[in-house]
Amino acid sequence: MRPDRPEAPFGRRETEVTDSHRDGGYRVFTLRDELGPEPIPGQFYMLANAPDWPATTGRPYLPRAISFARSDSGDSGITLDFIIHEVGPGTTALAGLAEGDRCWLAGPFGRPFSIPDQVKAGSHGAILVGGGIGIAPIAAFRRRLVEAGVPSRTLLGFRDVEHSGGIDDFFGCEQVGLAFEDGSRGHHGHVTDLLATMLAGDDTGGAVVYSCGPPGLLEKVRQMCAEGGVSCELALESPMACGFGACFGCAVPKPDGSYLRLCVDGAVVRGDEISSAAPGEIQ
Amino acid sequence: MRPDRPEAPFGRRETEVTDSHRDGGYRVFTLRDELGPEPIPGQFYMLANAPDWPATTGRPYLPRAISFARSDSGDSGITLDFIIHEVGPGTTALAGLAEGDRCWLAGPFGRPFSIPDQVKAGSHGAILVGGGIGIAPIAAFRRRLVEAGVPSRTLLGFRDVEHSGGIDDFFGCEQVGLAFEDGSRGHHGHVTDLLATMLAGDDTGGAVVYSCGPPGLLEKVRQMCAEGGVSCELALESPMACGFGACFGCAVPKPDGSYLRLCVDGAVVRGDEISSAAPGEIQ
Amino acid sequence: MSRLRTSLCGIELESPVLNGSGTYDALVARDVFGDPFIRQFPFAAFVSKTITLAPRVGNPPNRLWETPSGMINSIGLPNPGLDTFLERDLPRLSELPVPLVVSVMADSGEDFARLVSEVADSGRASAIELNVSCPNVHSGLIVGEQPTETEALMGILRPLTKIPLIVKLTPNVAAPEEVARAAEAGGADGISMINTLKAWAADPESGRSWLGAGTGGLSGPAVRPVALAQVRQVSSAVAIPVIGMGGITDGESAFEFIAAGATAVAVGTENFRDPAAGGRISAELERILESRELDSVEQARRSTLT
Amino acid sequence: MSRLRTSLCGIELESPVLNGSGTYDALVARDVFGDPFIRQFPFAAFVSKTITLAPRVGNPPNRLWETPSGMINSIGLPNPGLDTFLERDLPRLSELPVPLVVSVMADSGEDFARLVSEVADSGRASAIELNVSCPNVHSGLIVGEQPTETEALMGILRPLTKIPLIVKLTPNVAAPEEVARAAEAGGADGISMINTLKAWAADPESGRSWLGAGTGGLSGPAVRPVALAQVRQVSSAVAIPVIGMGGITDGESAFEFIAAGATAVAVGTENFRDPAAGGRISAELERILESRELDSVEQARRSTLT
Ligand SMILES: Cc1cc2nc3c(=O)[nH]c(=O)nc-3n(C[C@H](O)[C@H](O)[C@H](O)COP(=O)(O)OP(=O)(O)OC[C@H]3O[C@@H](n4cnc5c(N)ncnc54)[C@H](O)[C@@H]3O)c2cc1C
Ligand SMILES: Cc1cc2nc3c(=O)[nH]c(=O)nc-3n(C[C@H](O)[C@H](O)[C@H](O)COP(=O)(O)OP(=O)(O)OC[C@H]3O[C@@H](n4cnc5c(N)ncnc54)[C@H](O)[C@@H]3O)c2cc1C
Ligand SMILES: Cc1cc2nc3c(=O)[nH]c(=O)nc-3n(C[C@H](O)[C@H](O)[C@H](O)COP(=O)(O)O)c2cc1C
Ligand SMILES: Cc1cc2nc3c(=O)[nH]c(=O)nc-3n(C[C@H](O)[C@H](O)[C@H](O)COP(=O)(O)O)c2cc1C
Ligand code: FES
Ligand code: FES
Repeated sequence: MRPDRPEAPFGRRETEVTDSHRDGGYRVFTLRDELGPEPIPGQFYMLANAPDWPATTGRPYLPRAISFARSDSGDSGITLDFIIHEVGPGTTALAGLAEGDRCWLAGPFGRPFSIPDQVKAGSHGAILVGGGIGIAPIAAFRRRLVEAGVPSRTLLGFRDVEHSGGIDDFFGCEQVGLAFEDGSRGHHGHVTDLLATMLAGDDTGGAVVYSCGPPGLLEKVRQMCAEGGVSCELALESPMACGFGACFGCAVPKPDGSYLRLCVDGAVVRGDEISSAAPGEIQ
Repeated sequence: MRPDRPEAPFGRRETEVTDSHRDGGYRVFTLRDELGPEPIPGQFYMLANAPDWPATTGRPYLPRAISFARSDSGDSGITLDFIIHEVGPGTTALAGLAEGDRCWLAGPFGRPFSIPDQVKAGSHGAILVGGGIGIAPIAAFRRRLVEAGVPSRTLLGFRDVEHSGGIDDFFGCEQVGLAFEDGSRGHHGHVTDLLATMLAGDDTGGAVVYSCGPPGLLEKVRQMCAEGGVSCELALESPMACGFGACFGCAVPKPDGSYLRLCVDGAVVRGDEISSAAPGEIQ
Repeated sequence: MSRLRTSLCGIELESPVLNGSGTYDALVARDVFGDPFIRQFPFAAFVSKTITLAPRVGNPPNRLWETPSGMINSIGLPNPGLDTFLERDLPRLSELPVPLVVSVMADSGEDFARLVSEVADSGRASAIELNVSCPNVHSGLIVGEQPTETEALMGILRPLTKIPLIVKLTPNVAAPEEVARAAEAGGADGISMINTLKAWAADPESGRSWLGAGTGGLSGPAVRPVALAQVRQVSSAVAIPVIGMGGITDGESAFEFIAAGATAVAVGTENFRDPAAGGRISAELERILESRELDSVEQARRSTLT
Repeated sequence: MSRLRTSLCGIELESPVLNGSGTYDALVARDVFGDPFIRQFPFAAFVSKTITLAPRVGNPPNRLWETPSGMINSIGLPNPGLDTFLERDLPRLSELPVPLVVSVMADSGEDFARLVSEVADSGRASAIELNVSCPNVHSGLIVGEQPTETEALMGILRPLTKIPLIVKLTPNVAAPEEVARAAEAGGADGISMINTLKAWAADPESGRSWLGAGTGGLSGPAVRPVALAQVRQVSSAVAIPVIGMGGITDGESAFEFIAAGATAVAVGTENFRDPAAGGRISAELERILESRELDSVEQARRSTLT
């Protein structure tokens, strides 16, 4: 069963950046969206600094897909927080936005996370697994579960301190399990180690696993869940040109050899809807 | 006889913007060039905000040719003033530079103005005619003539106040003849009216006319000088991709039907070296 | 918007702005954006993605690569195949508030014939666009690269229907005007151009092909100067109308295509950056016509022809 | 710079980075920049602008138009003609610190033959580049668009000299690999590609042609994806080396051409933005080879071929 999703305002719109600050290795910035509906965790927006970007050598040219990490609706519209990991020209330009700047956005787009009961009738809890910049939709979803009174436990993994951020700001008020691959904080190793321990425990029966992070992590989670008979939802990434089903560029292989369009059939998918969460790595 | 020109440092280089302010309808900004030689009035630079510009839709892509309006050499290099008229994406980007920003530059390029004696042996004075943004090289040349002890008189013309600037800053200390097409200041009409009056006077024998401005103005000046038997040098414009003779894009028709390369054979040319200063307008 | 009214192959349009085939999924957009999408429908006619006889899943990822002022795609024409299209999609597409153009492609004259006659017989398409950028399974030649193949194909298809047949040209040829002339000689009602330019990108890590299909097609503002040259060349070679596209992003670039001789224009890649680009471009174009005191697109087109 | 050492058609080069013909005037640059230009000479070999038998003044302005991530030129091959070139320019060009490639063009086999033999006989050129993007005055066909014309031309020129003959391909064809194969069959020692893509721009005021010559050629980063596709196609079709160009701006984009199969690369439009681009790109390319632990350009090229 798919959760309802709000209709996105038709077209793109200009918004104001109301805050931007560094958080660990990431940049967190906030927009005020006066026109949009409240998005549902797992959804994303297509963002650009300007209708044509302030581009270097003609790139960035297309808008970039970014998940929201927090939304609040108030008198002057929806306030949206994004967490950015700078990996190329698009994310670098977005990270350069400062208070008072404008940002162009379309969305919210995509299929959001389902609450546990929608994934598996009668399920009584959620295990959230975020890796790296994948913590963004996990943060939004965790908050939603709290509001809905659904018990959840959160596990977050990072490569090292330079590749981490947002923990205190977005998860600080709650106990989270942390794993750092370089051992600088929390468990010394992978976040999937923590998940394995948790799944091996006897109090997880019926819990649904939700994950977002790098392809390797998602595929590991997918396989662990499949083996353990645990339902899971994964928020995937893929290159996206449009975000609203127009370009067919965001293909992700399905078990039957065909492809789903991640921007409309995802970005959140059930583990059994795809043939792999890391297809590039097994090519 | 062509004046010597300094060699330009090979390649392009990064400079610092040390000031930028609005002046009437124009923007004036200052760079500190630590590597370059002192340029000669009439020369120009190729400028870009960054190696790849901060471009919108892939334009500006090429650097833009801009004359310097003032140069001062000091301990920390050459200080260069530019006056910008915003007419498109390149000039708008340059006008957006603020103190502390970086600007990339190559040059100085091109053939500069000659002093009157070089144009016509024994000539005893100069009449400077600037129109619109064409006042930039005129300002630099006027200063040089003062230093060289060559008497000069200056005539400046503008369409209206919105299309004017730099008068007080670059010419304030000296008497200049002003013409505004809308009559808002000085003579109500064209700067060539002032030139006609001056050439009709009996004290201009042997003076050389120097002009920079829109094609129509330059062609008018060229014809007036040809008719009056007065020597003139004109600083022309044309689209330029490189500024150093590499692209052959800056062709200006010569009387013999061939073309000169404006960036190396100009941008300052003698009136009789070209077939028209406004070829587009008679095509 | 009366200044924008355009007659294209006998179809009356509110504006000359269409979409490029394969660059908009109107049915999904209806779900994503809701009623405002229908009320502010961005195009004056809707061109479907290219339909083939059998269903296609499309190419393996990666399918996208961003380039300076453009992008490469190797989507591979995923589509449900003719039967499902006719049953499931066509009825819904014909409910859109604008005329429908159905794009079809096949690798033989016989398959093309089935596509054209079944789409025409449905009575729901105002025109059919023939995507000829594909090899003919018999000759091995890409139909749209060969005037003779194009004319032969038109010889098969023209007798099948009276509704307008528009031939979509590939730009990867030395002389597009020869293919256009052949299409016209074979009875085509219009030419649509340009499709994407053959392009390649290296995987930044391995140096091998980034795209799953090896090569792909370049689109966006980067190709606009090439598209304009071809539209100009073709529109002066044939009497049938040309739908110009390739890197249109705004009214100004749409106007450039009209100046080059196009009767109508189509928006492709810009839709990805701005889902409402079609309507914006129509409005911008209207303001340009107004400021130039041109009463119609047709007048604009004629005013620049020498 | 030993990692960058490249052997091209038997010529030993310090690096694989050349200039594109017509995008650098080394004699003027020597005056403008003085000795540092010679000491830091930006290219491993210098390719002259294209020389014709008779002098040419070039096309009327406008000759330039900036496009998204690129530019259109309609320069029209201004050059002093063979005689003045041999007498006045060639001696000075041969004093440059790198091997010289002379680019020539003609509209008949006879004129091409005179150009090739006189340049070869001068003893000052390490190689000759044949610019075949021009119509043959006898057949009316553009030589470089026709495999047969190209092979026939090589049949005339090949016997005239032993120095390497490099054929510069036009990209405005459906199958550049067929022209390349014909050049190879006719005895060419190398292929150089791509020349510019046919392009047009409207005068923003009148809507008519902006360029004095009507149409022009597109270059710069906008064309890079097209150039890469063609270089890849050609280099897998012929055994002779390919000099790849089209939108190279940095070491990374130069590396992409090598990944696509090029033995050497050439920098064109980027020279206009950065007069020292050639040297910068060589240095950047060396760092890329280093970080990938590749000992040579040749090894890089082979490592990405599947
Ligand atoms: C649904 C969704 C949600 C996302 N949420 C977030 C988020 O909350 N925060 C966040 O920081 N990121 C998020 N991302 C990822 C983000 O969209 C990408 O990191 C971004 O698009 C990269 O753009 P760039 O210009 O910075 O980097 P690019 O230069 O585009 O490089 C990123 C990667 O793309 C590939 N690449 C390189 N060059 C090109 C090219 N020319 N064309 C195409 N691909 C290229 C390479 O594999 C490279 O590693 C999300 C992605 C999706 C699909
Ligand atoms: C030697 C020299 C010295 C100069 N000195 C100065 C100076 O001191 N101050 C100053 O403000 N300016 C100066 N200029 C003019 C300045 O270089 C141009 O105004 C600038 O290049 C315009 O760039 P743009 O991007 O702002 O405008 P563009 O968009 O490039 O438009 C400017 C004009 O160029 C044409 N044009 C429009 N689009 C294009 C396109 N895509 N490609 C090519 N042409 C196009 C049109 O005719 C338009 O009116 C000088 C020019 C030269 C040659
Ligand atoms: C993602 C994508 C998918 C496309 N699919 C099709 C298609 O199915 N059929 C077709 O005829 N053209 C297709 N095209 C080509 C476009 O219709 C158009 O001809 C081309 O992109 C140039 O226009 P643009 O630069 O505005 O995008 C596609 C283009 C893109 C970018
Ligand atoms: C201004 C200009 C002039 C050119 N002149 C010539 C020429 O004379 N002969 C030639 O073979 N190619 C000529 N070319 C093509 C270039 O050598 C090169 O093939 C093309 O520009 C693609 O490379 P780029 O994108 O790096 O510029 C010229 C290109 C430009 C931009
Ligand atoms: S991103 Fe365009 S269809 Fe999914
Ligand atoms: S601007 Fe390039 S030669 Fe003059």
